[in-house]
Amino acid sequence: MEWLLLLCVLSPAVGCIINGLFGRWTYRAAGVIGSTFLGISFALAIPLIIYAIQGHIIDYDYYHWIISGKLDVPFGLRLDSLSAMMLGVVTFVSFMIHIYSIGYMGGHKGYARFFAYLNLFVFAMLLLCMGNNYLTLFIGWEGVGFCSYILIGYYYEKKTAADAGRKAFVTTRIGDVGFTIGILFIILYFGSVKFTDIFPQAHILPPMIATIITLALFFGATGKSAQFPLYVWLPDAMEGPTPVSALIHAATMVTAGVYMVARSAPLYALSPTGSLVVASIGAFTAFFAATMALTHFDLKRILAYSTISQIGYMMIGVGVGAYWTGMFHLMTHAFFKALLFLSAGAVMHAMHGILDMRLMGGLRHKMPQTCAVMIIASLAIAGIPPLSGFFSKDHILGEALMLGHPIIWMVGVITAFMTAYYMFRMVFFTFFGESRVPEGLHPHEAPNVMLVPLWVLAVGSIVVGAIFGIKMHGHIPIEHFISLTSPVAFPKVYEVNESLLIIISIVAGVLGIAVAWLSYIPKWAPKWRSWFVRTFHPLYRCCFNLWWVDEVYNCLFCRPFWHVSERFLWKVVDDKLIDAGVDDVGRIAGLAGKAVRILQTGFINNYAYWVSAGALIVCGWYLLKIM
Amino acid sequence: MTGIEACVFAIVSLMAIVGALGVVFCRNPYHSALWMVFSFVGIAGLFALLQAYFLTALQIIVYAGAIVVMIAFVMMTIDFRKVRGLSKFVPQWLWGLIISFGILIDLFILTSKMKIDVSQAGKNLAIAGSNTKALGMELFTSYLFPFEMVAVILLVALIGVVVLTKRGIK
Amino acid sequence: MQYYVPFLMVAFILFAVGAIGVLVRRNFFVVLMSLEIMINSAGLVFVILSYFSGTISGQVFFIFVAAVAASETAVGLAIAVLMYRVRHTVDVTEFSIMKR
Amino acid sequence: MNQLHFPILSFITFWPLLGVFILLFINRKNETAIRIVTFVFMLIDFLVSTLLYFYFDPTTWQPQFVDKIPWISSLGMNYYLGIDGLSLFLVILTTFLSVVGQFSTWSAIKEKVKEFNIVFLLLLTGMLGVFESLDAFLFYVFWEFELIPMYLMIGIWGGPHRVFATMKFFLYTFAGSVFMLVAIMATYFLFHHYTGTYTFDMFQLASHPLPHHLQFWLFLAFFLAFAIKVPMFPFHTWLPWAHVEAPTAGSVLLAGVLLKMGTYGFLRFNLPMFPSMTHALGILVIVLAITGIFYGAVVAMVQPDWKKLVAYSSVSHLGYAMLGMFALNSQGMEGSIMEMINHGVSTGALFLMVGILYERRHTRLFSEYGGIAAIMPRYAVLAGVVTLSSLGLPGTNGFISEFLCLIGAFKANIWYGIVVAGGAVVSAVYLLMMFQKVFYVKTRNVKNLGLKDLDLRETVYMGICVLGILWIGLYPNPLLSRMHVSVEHLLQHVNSYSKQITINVDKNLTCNKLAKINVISRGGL
Repeated sequence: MEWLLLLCVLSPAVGCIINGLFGRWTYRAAGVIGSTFLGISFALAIPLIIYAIQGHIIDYDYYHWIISGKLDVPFGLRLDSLSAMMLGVVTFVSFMIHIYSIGYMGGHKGYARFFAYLNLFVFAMLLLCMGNNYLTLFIGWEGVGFCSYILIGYYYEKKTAADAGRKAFVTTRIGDVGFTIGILFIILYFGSVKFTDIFPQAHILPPMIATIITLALFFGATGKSAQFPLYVWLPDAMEGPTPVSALIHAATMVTAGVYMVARSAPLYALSPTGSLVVASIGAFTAFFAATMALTHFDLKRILAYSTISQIGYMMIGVGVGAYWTGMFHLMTHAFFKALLFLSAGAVMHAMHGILDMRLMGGLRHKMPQTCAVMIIASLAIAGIPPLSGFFSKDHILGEALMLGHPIIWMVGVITAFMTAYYMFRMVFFTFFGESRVPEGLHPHEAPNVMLVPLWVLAVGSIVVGAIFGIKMHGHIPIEHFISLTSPVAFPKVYEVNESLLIIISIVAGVLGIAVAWLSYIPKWAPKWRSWFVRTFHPLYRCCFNLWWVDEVYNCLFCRPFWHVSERFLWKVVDDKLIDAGVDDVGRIAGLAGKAVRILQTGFINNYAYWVSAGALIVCGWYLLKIM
Repeated sequence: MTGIEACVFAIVSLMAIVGALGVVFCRNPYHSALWMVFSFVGIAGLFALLQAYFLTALQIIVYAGAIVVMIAFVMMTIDFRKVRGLSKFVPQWLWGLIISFGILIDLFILTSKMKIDVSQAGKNLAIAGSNTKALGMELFTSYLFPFEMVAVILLVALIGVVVLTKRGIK
Repeated sequence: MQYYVPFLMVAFILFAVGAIGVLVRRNFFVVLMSLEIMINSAGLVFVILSYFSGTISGQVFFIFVAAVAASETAVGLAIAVLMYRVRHTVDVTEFSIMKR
Repeated sequence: MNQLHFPILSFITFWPLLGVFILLFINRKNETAIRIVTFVFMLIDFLVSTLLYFYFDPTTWQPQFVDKIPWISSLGMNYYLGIDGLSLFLVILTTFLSVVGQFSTWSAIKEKVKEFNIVFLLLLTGMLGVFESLDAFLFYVFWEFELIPMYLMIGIWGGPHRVFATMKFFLYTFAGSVFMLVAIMATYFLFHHYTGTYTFDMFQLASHPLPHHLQFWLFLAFFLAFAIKVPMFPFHTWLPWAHVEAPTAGSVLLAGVLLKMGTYGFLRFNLPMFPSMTHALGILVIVLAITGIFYGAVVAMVQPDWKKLVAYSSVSHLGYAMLGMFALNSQGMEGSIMEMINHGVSTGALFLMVGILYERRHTRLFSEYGGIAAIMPRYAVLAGVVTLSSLGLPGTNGFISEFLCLIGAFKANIWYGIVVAGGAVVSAVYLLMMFQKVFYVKTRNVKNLGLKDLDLRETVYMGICVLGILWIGLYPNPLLSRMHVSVEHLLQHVNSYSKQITINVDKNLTCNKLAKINVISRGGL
């Protein structure tokens, strides 16, 4: 079984090598090759997941990666319920997106390169999910970051794309500093990085250290999962091709932070403070990102902010201690958000790269199928039963309340309302109303190779929640499954009537959709929209300008950092102080030489005088010594 | 030192010193060259007193004969007036005198402090009555390598002189 | 007074006289000759000490000294000729191209 | 101990000299033959040196493959070559980078080919000698010997300011090594003063460290010599000059090997011979190292010149090596040695990358480039991997060493680790900016459009570097396992002297007296 697991993880890497090295020759077939290896991976994942569902665990060290002193880091993989779920989600969604990309990327320059990168990404992602120790996880963690970098910068001839890629990498790297420090503390206290060594004896940690470790690890997660202080890279990451946004910046990579927190559940369980910080940051991010999504006109950026917001929900789930809810939302979100991005991609494809919603409208006639799946996905994310988003979001909010965090619950509900609003604002803006498409553009439905994955994902978005989230035989399947690995950490505080909670979230969702409908569909909608904007002008401006976070970061960190480095450290400290100091030492030697040079008259008889005077002095000195 | 030896010593040393003074203080460089021969003959006499008979011959043949002649020849290739006109001393001549006398005094004091074991004086300088043989034995056994090196030095000097004086060599 | 002292005195006086010649004369040839005298006086010391210590090595060294002196003179004369060609003088105070 | 019963180290060291001899008989017009002969000689040298790897006994810290011949036995000098876990890989790295470096000069060096290759071979001998000699005096001889070919290489085949650069390089490093010579001599005489034997044997000198008040100045003298060579933070300014002006192969060896001599010197002299001062002054070194990590990185970030950027990045990387070393625990120390190796491979490869483009365009300014990825895709991919390894992405070699150094520093003091962990961000910033400026964005310069992608030769040597990067990144254990015992022995040795002082101390022996002993002993010589 362990070799099956290895094969499953390595299969995308093989695809990457083939496409990467022989891309010149595989040119047209690159997409098929890439998808095939992903398909193999997915096919191999099925028996593995079944194996895990049966309650088995695989934990196997393939070889010793680093042995230094007493530290022994193996290269090992682990299959348990948590990673099995990730395995399923990652291989399935990536498989779908690979197929979609065959159509979407067709005819693009560097077709093979794209699939090589994409396969590499999946390989890194699987390594992240399946690693049986923190360092193997870290390889994947950084690996996906790197793949994200090259894929965002895929259109590297555009400066914005290149900049966005770099911004993403550097920002996540800032988070990784925290992650690294967390790992260092773990090594210091446990002398190992293997999960099986750490978690059983996690209780030896002093609470203070547990809090530090959890916060440090979570700081890593804020970078990778685009949470509050470090989320700024994700909207810019939309410069990448749409399948990349769907795969990396919606379905898989950005949720790595959630997975990591859930994986570290035994540590988080030791630190209520750390967990509370996770949940609070999650709630704040969920709300904050939603406000930014409210007013945007860029199709993909709205989805990006919505992703940040949804990951905020997952963070609430794992932060309050109900790890299964976060993971559940991760799974459903992977489906509907990938679907959203892919259908946005289809729109973009049809519109020849235009993403501004003000230039769309009325597209439902031109591309009915895309419109349909988009509405399905939007309903799912808005939390309308019986679609998948409803179950997962409801569980998160319910658990948050029951585990004693009413404020977070409240924020969550408000955010759910906003989510429903901005999603349907987007849908109405794009697909309904009058056509504002510029002259000369003829939007058309996407080809079948793109539509099939859309429909598969749409079915997933509809049924996944119901399959895993409805109570059967006295327990919720996903709760049972995930809790095998990461059980709920904290005891229940409140007993709440669950049906009341369900009604509240449905009302929030429906209300959001209704407000969106009122704002965009009726004839008088523009009038009341402009009244609204005028009345709440400051608030609107804040939202529209994204709270100036990028600008603040720029002024506070980036530019001072650059200027101090260039103007002060390089030009002053290095050139004027250190180097000039060194040169001055040389100059002093030169001056001394000049002083001595006066003696060098150039007349040979003068030299003869000096020689004889020297002889005299030496003789005299010797005489003095023997006297 | 017997009386006759002392007498000879006085004469030859006087020759050497007077010759040297003549070299240094004569206005005409040709006269200097002649005084030099005089001085070298005196030194050769000193060698004879010191039982270095081979070196006596060497001194007279090589120095008084060859080297002085060489210097004189070279001087003859050069404009006579220019060579003769340089009878003045250098401007710092006083310093030269002071330094030289200083060295002289230094060396005198050194001599007075020196103690040499003279028990072997005058011995081992000849094999079977031949100083030349003794010198030859020493030179070609213990000092063979330095001797060859000296030969190389002479060769180098030879080449150097040719290179320096030949016109038009790049 | 040891009776080797007069010999050494003579050698040293020759040395000093030679040094005076080297230091005060302007004629390059006279300087060379004075140098010869200095070298010869040094060789003389070798011979003197060879006699009084009863080892023949000193005389061997005189031969070396003589050889070196000969080559030195030869090179010195060559330089003199060269200088004369370049500067048309053999005045040592004129030879100052080492420093412009 | 010599398990091969064959003077393999002497062979490796002096084999290039045979190459020099043979080159003398080849007509200078026949440049291809000269290149091939040199290459073959270097390749054989490298292949023979890999034997060291296979026959190395990882279970002992004793010097192996020893070659010991009395040299000036009355002074305790020996011709004493040998390697242990600390130097094994540096030797192999040296031969490896020489092969690669020479291979890269086939098209880059067009003038004075014969002289260049002779100088290159001489340099190889010098560098190998430094890493192999276990006799302090022999070490010094090789240390100085290696300067001369490098001086010539920069001074003759360098860029427009090569004379200034080469003088600066030479005088700067030479100033340091003068201190080292004095310190070696002082150690030698003081060792005799305390133990009664005259020896230059490094292991013997280390076996009885001097009293700690004497160690102070000696430690500082060695520190100065090695810190200049490394170069550590305030002594680094010769490096950008030398790198910028040196020809590509010169830069490769300068960064890849010559800088390692500094760090290696710390391992061989400062740590084992002056353990008390290592503990007492370690904080100084660590502070300088950490400063260097950040300073090198941020200054690299703003450089307009590609080679200067890489030069400053060396300052940053070697800061990690010094930090790990002075953390004085096994992770740090092994990380430090790994960092030396990895920096050699990655930065060497980076310089090769710069060289490839420089050869085509004759400029290194970023403003001249842009959009190269589209024009030279193969080059871009290889350069990408090298860049990643330089920024320490897990899976490449850079990560292994940086992370081990980090663990070491963290174990030594939590705050070191926390501060240095931030270095990863800055290195990502400058390396990605470098990559972007050269490879991304549309090319603005028409001259870039016609550039040819890598030819077979260039692909081969870059590919080999990249394979090395990935191999060390994914399976570093063969390297680490050969270091363990030596590292543990060194650490045990150093740490056993942390508090107590073993030799009974002559309390009156002050620094003045130290000088006096020196004078008297020299009179005795």
